Amino acid sequence: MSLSINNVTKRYRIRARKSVVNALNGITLSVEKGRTLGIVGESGCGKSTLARLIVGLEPPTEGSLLWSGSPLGQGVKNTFRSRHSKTQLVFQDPYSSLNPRQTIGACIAEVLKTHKLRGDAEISARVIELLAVVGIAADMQTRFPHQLSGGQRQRVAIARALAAEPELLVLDEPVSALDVSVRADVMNLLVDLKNKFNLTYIFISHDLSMVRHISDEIAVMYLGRIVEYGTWDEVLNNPKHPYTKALIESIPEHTNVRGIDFENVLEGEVPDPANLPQGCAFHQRCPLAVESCKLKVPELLNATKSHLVACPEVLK
Amino acid sequence: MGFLKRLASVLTTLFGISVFVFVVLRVIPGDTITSSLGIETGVLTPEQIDTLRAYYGIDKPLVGQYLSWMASFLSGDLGFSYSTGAPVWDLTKSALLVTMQLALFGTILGVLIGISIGMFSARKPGSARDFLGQFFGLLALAIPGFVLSTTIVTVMANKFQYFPNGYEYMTPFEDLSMNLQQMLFPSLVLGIAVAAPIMRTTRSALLETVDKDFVRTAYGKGVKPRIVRLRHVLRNSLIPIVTMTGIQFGYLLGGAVIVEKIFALPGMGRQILDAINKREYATVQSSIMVFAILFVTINLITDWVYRKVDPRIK
Amino acid sequence: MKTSTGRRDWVHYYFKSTSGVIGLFLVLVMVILSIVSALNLAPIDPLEQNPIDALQGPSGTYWFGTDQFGRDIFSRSIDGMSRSLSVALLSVGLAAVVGVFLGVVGGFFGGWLDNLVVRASDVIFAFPAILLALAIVNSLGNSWIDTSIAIAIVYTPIFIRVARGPVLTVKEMDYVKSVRVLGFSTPRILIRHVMPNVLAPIVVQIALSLSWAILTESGLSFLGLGTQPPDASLGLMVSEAQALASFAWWTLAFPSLFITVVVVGLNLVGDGLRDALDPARRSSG
Amino acid sequence: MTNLLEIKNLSVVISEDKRVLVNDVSFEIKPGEAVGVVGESGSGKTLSALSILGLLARGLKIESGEIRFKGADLLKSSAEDLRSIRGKEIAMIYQDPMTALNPVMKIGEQLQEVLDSHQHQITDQKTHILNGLAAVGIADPNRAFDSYPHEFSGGMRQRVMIAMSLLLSPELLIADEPTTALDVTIQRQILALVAKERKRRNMSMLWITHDLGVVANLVDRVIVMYAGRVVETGTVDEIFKAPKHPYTAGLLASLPAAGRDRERLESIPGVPPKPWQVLNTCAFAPRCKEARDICSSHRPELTSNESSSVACFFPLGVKQ
Repeated sequence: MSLSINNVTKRYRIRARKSVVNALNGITLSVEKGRTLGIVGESGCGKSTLARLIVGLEPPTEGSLLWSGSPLGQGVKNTFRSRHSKTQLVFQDPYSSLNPRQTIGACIAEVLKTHKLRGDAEISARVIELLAVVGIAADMQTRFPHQLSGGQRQRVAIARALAAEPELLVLDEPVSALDVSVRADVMNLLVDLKNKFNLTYIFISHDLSMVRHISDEIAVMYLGRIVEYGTWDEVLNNPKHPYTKALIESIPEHTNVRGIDFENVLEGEVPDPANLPQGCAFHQRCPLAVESCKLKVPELLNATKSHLVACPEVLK
Repeated sequence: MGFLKRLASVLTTLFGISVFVFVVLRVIPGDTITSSLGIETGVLTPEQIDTLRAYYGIDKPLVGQYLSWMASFLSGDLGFSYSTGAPVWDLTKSALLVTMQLALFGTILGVLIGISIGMFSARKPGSARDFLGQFFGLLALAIPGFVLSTTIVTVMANKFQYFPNGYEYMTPFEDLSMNLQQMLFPSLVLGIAVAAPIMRTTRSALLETVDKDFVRTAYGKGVKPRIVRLRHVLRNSLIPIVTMTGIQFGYLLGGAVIVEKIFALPGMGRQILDAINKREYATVQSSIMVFAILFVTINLITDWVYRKVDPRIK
Repeated sequence: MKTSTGRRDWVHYYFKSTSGVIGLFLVLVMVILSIVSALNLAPIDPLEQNPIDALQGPSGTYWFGTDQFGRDIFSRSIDGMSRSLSVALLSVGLAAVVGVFLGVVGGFFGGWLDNLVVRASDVIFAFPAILLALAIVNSLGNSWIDTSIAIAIVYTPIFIRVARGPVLTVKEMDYVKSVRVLGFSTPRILIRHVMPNVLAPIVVQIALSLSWAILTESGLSFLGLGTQPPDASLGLMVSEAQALASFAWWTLAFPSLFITVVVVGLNLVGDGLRDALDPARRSSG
Repeated sequence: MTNLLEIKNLSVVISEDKRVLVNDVSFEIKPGEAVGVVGESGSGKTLSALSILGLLARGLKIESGEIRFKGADLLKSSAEDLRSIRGKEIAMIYQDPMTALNPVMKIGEQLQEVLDSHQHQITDQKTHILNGLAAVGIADPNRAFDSYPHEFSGGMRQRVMIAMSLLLSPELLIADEPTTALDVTIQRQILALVAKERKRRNMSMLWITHDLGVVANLVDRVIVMYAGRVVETGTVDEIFKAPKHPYTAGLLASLPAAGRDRERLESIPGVPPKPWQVLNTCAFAPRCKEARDICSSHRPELTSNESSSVACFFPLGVKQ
């Protein structure tokens, strides 16, 4: 069992500007069952679009997404239910991901009832069990979301996703909106749940330190394309692509006082996704750029067997 | 949105309006001849009825009727008044002037009163002055125009023996002083009605803008409080105020129907009302269409002002 | 952190506002008077003429005085109020049901359907309300149901807008996306997750629209459309008072007061509800 | 050396019900020094900073305390005196560059406003503004001058804000999480820009953030806040290499970092309390591994020791 994303492209037509945005461009990825794929990139790189495609909120423009061989992304009506229950999504902002007018118990029970995952008699016991799994006491189930802290709400959102008994969990910036001192707790919970339920994770974040912590493999995205892919060790300890390197160098580490290099800063802004430059989208900011970078979009090529890089210059 | 696109959307709306007017005024009431001539139909010979039917175009199928109405409307032929025999367009021209003058004065008064009281209220939310301002807003909203007009007429005419609207209506070109006196009370009634929602919008827009980050930035860089209020707070609050003014203009045109009747002004509203009472459908239909075009034009102007006030809209 | 259940919070909050309570009181008084009239419990028959008592000032017998036919103005006022309220309730009820349905469906599904709904409401918006009502009443007839239908048509687009805007916002909220990912059916999502969160502005709009409907109804009857003599209607009474007010002030004052009081009351209720139902306005906790 | 800014026993409350949000906060900034204030949401770090310039939102007020700038208490000075300090001697940049600029005014006008509001010796004002824009890395200052804020990206707007704050060479720059809303590569550009300008002008700086990584790389001295109080202060090396308060230590240990165990993070149980709930006890006691009885019955005061201070009955690394 595995997730395979084959040559997926997503285009949006922006009517007001009469332009087309390529949010995703020929993404090919696969995740083995039980692994965690980290996806890292800055705003506009397409990581959240990819998340929506994987859980079926939107269909891809081209390409296919398969979970153990059967289509995920395309809206096949008769498999609607099974498709949705196998992949679930946890959103970034726990303040907006729960219906404000539903108690947290009702919100989890609704999933069980709608999909008939438990008989009527067992529902309340199951709700309590799911809340316990994420560390929420049973007497909290009559509370409304606004009566909980951010960390508690995120736990409820995770419990609700688990209620659907998913095999693949897409985590879109699950701790970024939380207070620093409660992030570690939620991260530990995610690791525990993965082991306990044998889940597969796709962990999406702009925060490289969190991605580094939890991922087995890492894909680095820039403007709708994967620029580097490999095991976490390869990508973070031996980065090849100049963008990956800049990203790693840009993280201010608290373990390295005054360690950040303010002299060699990656200059320039991320180009407008609706108006991408010819060739490699990174060439205008790249210290290694040569003439050929302006002409042709670089392909992902093997640096080692498991390590792929979309930059011919560093592979020379 | 480009200008062409905007224009296309306006034309679609106007098309919809014309269909709507046609349906409401011609299809729903049924046979125009019988309803407009009422019991007199019986005295007409079949030939006369056919001639009239052909004249009104109602011997054709509905689509044909619509098309012939539109064709003559667009060529400036708004039909003839049954009672006077005068072309509707000739009546409309002078009536339109009256209504537009009334609407313009009413809007100006309404905006001035509304913004001033709104600013007066918002200076100190929750205070006595705020209460006073809001109380005025509520009363202005709740007292119907016809009550206010009737009261003014009664008090002015009987207690002060002053009632310029009792004399024959004067256009501004004939007798400007008389015209302005005749416009004073009707404009004031409309202005007060329009002022209420503008006051409320102004107050809430000001209160919302005061808490915006950029206002804090302005104070933080040492700009004088008076300048912050005018240049940052008021200027940003203008956006919803402009929108509300545009919306109110429509209300004002409606209010004109009642005010023109009470103050005996020969405007569009009274023309439509008279036509309804005399069952002159051609006049009603064409006048309402003219009204709608006027309204859509005002919306276009509002839109243009809106773009001037807010550079973010392209 | 509060431990109350949140659901009834807004009732509590509403009654904390003085103006909201005053508004509710004014509306309730008018509603009770209307019911009294509708049940024929008025002290004097509103249609009964007593020429001997014509144009009497307010007194113990005739609380609000009498008109030129000697009819009791108090009884006629509450009769008119009950007629106004009936028209307002029916018209706003119709407008709210149709408008909210079209707005929610259009906003949620988008596409050509939404386009059509928005275009159609633009068309109706392009008319001044009273003028449109005038034209429709003129076509339909003068009964109170005809008047209600006319006013309903005028106010339907407002409900379309009020419902559609929040639906567009709520549709993009993460909690609606997450129930889509959970595979819930579209009717369930609409009824259980979208509707409860767009209800607040609709409820407020109902209160405000009732007040506008009363103003429109009385405006129409003032112009001679809608309720016909000898039946009582507040607008008609003001219209008749035009000729009488200079020597019989009560003929103008009391019907006018009734309209103003009920409109003020409904507006205060609307504002109170707006504050009570908007969590952002009471988020000091 | 005399202090440029001295905050003494500052308390901020909600006017309506007097709930305390900032509780008895004191710290100081020396001339030329860069101080970082670290804390989570609700710790009172931003409110403390806004109090300095009297920019607290409606509904909040300063209950007690002193804010001395070059010796004079800003809380006692007249509105006009405070205004003449804002933007000239103390400037501020804010968290969200998308909303901090007036959307209906051109960028040039908004910079010009700073010069118009204060007395200064600058003669060629337009050139001064254009130079200021160029100095923060805006490629075409002439075009930027006539543009509206919405025509710029978040990073560029933050550069404009920085140019605006530096126009009159203030002695103190207060920065309220100015890079939180930005992407990491853009954050690094802004941090580098601020570090460079600060050095060049020998300007003091107060940098508010929840990001310990930013603080470790940018400032000289750190103030750690928790639930409305200062719990620890020290030089950047002291705080990051030998934290004394269990909260600081716990926070540092909970963050994933290069070379750390990837399986488990050291987590702090529970959630931060509201400041008004913990006025007379140690706010961190319910979540603290070291807590004893006294911690939940008495309030530990901030006690100084040379360059550092800590508000804890049982500070780490100190023999009891």
